[in-house]
Amino acid sequence: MSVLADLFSLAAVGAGVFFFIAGTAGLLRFPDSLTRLHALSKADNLGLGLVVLGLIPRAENPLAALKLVVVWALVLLSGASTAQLIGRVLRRGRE
Amino acid sequence: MSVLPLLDIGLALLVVAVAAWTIAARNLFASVLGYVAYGLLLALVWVRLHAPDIALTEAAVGGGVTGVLLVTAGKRLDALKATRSGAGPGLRERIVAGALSALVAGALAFVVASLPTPAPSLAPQAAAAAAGPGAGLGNPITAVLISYRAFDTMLEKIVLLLAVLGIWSVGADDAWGSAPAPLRRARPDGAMVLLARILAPIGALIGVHIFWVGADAPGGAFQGGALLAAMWMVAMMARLLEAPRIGSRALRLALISGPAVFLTVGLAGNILAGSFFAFPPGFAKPLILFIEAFMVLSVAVALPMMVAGPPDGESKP
Amino acid sequence: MNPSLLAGLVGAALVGLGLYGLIAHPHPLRKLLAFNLVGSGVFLVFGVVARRGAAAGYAFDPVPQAMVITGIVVAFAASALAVALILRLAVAGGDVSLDPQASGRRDDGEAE
Amino acid sequence: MIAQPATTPGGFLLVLAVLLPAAGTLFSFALGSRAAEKIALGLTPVGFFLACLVAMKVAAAGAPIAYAIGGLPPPLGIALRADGVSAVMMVTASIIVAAAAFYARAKFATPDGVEESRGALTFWIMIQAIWAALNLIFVGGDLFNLYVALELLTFAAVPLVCIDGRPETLAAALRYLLFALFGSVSYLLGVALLYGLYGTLDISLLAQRVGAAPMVWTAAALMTAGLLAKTALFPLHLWLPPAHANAPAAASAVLSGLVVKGSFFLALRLWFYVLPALPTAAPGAVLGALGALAVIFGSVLALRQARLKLLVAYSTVAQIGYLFFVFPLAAGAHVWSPLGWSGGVMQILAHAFAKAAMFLAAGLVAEALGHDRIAGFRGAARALPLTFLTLGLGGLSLMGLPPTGGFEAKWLMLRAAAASGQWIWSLPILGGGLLAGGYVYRILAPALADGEAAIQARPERSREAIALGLAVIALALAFAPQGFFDFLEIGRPFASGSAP
Amino acid sequence: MNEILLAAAGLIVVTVAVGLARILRGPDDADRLMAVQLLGTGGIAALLLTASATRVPGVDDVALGLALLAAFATMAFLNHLDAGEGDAEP
Repeated sequence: MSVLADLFSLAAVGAGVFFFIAGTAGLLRFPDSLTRLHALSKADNLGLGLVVLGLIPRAENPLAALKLVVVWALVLLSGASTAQLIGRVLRRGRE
Repeated sequence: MSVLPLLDIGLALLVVAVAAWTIAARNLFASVLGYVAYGLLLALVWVRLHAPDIALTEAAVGGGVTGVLLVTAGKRLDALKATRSGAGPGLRERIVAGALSALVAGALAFVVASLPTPAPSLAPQAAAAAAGPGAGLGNPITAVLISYRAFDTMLEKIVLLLAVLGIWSVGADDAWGSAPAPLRRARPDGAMVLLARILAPIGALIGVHIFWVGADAPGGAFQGGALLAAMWMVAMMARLLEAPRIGSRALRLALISGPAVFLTVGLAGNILAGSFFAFPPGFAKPLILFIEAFMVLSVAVALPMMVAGPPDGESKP
Repeated sequence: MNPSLLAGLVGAALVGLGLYGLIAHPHPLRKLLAFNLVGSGVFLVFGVVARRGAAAGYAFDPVPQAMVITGIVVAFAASALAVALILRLAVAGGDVSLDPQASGRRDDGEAE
Repeated sequence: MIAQPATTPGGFLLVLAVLLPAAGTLFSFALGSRAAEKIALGLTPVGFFLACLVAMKVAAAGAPIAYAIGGLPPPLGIALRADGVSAVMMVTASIIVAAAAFYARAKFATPDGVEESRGALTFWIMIQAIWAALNLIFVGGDLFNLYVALELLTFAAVPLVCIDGRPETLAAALRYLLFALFGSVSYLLGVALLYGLYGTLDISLLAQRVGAAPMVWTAAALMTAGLLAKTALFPLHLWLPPAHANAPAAASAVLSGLVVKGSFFLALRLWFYVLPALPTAAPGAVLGALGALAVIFGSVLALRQARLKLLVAYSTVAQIGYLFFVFPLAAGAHVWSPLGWSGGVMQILAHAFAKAAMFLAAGLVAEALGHDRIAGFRGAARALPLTFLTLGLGGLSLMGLPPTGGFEAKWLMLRAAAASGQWIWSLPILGGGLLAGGYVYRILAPALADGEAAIQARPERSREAIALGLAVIALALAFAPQGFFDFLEIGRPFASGSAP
Repeated sequence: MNEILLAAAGLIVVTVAVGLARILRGPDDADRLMAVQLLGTGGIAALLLTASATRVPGVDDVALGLALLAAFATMAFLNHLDAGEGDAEP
């Protein structure tokens, strides 16, 4: 059981790291701000989400697991709204 | 353990690089952005130093609220179109300044590296005393702040109060009593209002949680209060709430409640437990939570008022 | 290299960087930022002292850690008071320079 | 200091001396400026009484009195201790704060029909906070607790400088704040190193543990540099003249008479109480030399000022310089150390009273004439005899002419310099007196000349009397009996019980 | 297992550090803001991984606070950018 859990953690965390790397690459390589924004918002939300998912089996108690989820939800929330706001700022700047 | 030292070194380099960026950046906005990033990274360093309480404080105050203070100030300076300032020092002065700073940093690094081993510590005394005046507190830092060094903490809350009054006192005479200028003049759009509507209540809940667990786990009055303060500012930025008038009696009472209750309980200790700031045996933990509740209130009110600035005659509440 | 020594070196570097910014930047808000860097460097030195004092089942000496929390609060209050003075000075005089000789010169693009 | 019980009889008085004005601050903030004025004025006699009680307790015990807060003795808890010099400073602070408060009623009363006024609330709260901070500085026994006290002092003093809101006062306040912040950070870094070395910040425990290690020197240098910036010792004096000259007169009296003495007092505590184990010849010489430069530069600049308040402020820069001769003249366990110590403390007191009197008088002159340009003083002494008498008496003390406290201070220092063979310090002591004579003459000569001064508003007699009263105290210090100097020796490290 | 989690944390720190180059390059303030947001998220991920590997108590609350404050700071900067557009030009 614990081996299975460990494997799950490894897979999820590994995938999370991959998304972080992908997001950063996008931030650096994409040609303009709007596409960079797209890369960022997909990547860091998924990256952190997968890391959290991987760490949940290792949480000491249900409350700690809940906190992990809340952390992710907060980042997701602020990421979603800020992406929209940054998008608007960028669009206005372009007009 | 072979990866951990590498992680530490990477983190250390990153912190120093971001700090250098805040000094080197061309514009103020970029510099302040760098400072917020720096605050986040520093919080990680504090965790690595086994200081989660400080990590929370640093992230909340050092990074978050100070960053907002500076960016708000920059915006207001822009609005005044008054960002004149002297040209920077010439190259020669810069070189001298750099050499001096490098010398100071080098000397300090040498001194820190030669701190004595074994290091002296009050941890044993704090552990021994944990059965006494700080009884029932699982978080030794809360015990130090509210019991052993309560005098410092109480006075520091008065410092906060004086800073609030000092900030108000630079306002115009005819504005006295009115509310500070809003954190945002223009009406915000839907996305920001929505974010604030969701973030503020959840954040407030987390702030209360951090205060509540502070007796036994990392957290406490200051950290909880600072998070609540941040959430109040979120609501103010979205114009969901307006800053109160500085003449308001309720505001004044909220601001003094922390130090006043602290002082009163301290004096009561003189009667009940034989010494100023002594807690009667068995009542230490409830009394400490009682004091902390009012300190949370004071901090949560004081920080946003300090960011909001002096009263502003133009903004009618 | 142990983590607390590393943090101490970071603290020393931060004090140096902040000191440089304090001297080299004419803009008072930038000076304030630099002052905050110096402050956090000093706090890190406290943190190193606290970490080294781990004993009696604690991973740290709680006394210097508590002092840092007090210090961070005071440093923030100082920044806020300075910001209020700078803004008011800009309203009243239109010149936020601290250098008596510099008044009247245009800014070099440092300010946003 | 010798080991002593954590709490002695009467120790709670020390807590009260700090808490009373601190509580006054809180109540004033809640109740508004009209009540704040009543609270501040009402507290002054109580605070004076408390300070006298502390002095009596110390005198009766013949040893410092102490209090361990929370019943927890150091190192974990914080101790308060009052020795002879603390008690004398507390009494001095209470007198000057009271004088400034009663003097300031005319300016900072809350006008009728207004709920609260900005200047009044700020002044009455900040003056109480300054008082609380000073009392804590005088009795604090823990270096971090003293850091908090220093910050309390700074946050209370800076807003007083810019209370009238003119751009130049705001610039002065901002510069003062930046110097003060630099001072705090430097002091704090030194505190961190001392804790890292010895695991305590209690002054008497540190005194037992400190040895002459390189790190101790670093910590001492950092803390001293920070305190010097706050005390405005040359060359860190740039902030002082604009700040002290631009504040309202009552605030200037407190800032110049007391606030800079707060950080100086900590420098005394540091070198004489925390670090008596360090050899003091070299640092003493450096501090004394900076003091000598301050005496000369401050006096010369004072001679060149066109405005009375700026002149008086530059005179503070010079008089601060004298204080630092105490480091070469009172260090160690020599026969002449008590002479230097008494001289240094006497200089603190004489300057505090004389300078507070002069700032209050300068405020009256400015109100009466509508300006404070010295060139326009012709005939003013005849129109305002009491006020110019105050300026003259204060000036006598600054010059060090007998019979004044200033004379007593300089005489004691000269005797210490002679007894210790450090003749070099007598040059700035005497030369500074001559220069002070020059700038006092510059004030009085035009005022005593014939002419018709245009008086716009005649100052109240009571306010003139307050300023004169302080000047008289500065004079009366010359007649301090032997018992007074014995009292100053109580609690001083190396004190042998015999005073000059 | 712990070593691997720490390595993951290290990789994320390195990644976001590279991403920080975007702060330096800009060109817009919005780009800089994105980079700081990525740093915040990456920092939180690294914090959670390190905490899970080294078992320092109380770190979950620190992560909660960091997430909250990152959102707060981003909002403040957007407040500035958003309101600054249009009326900043003379």
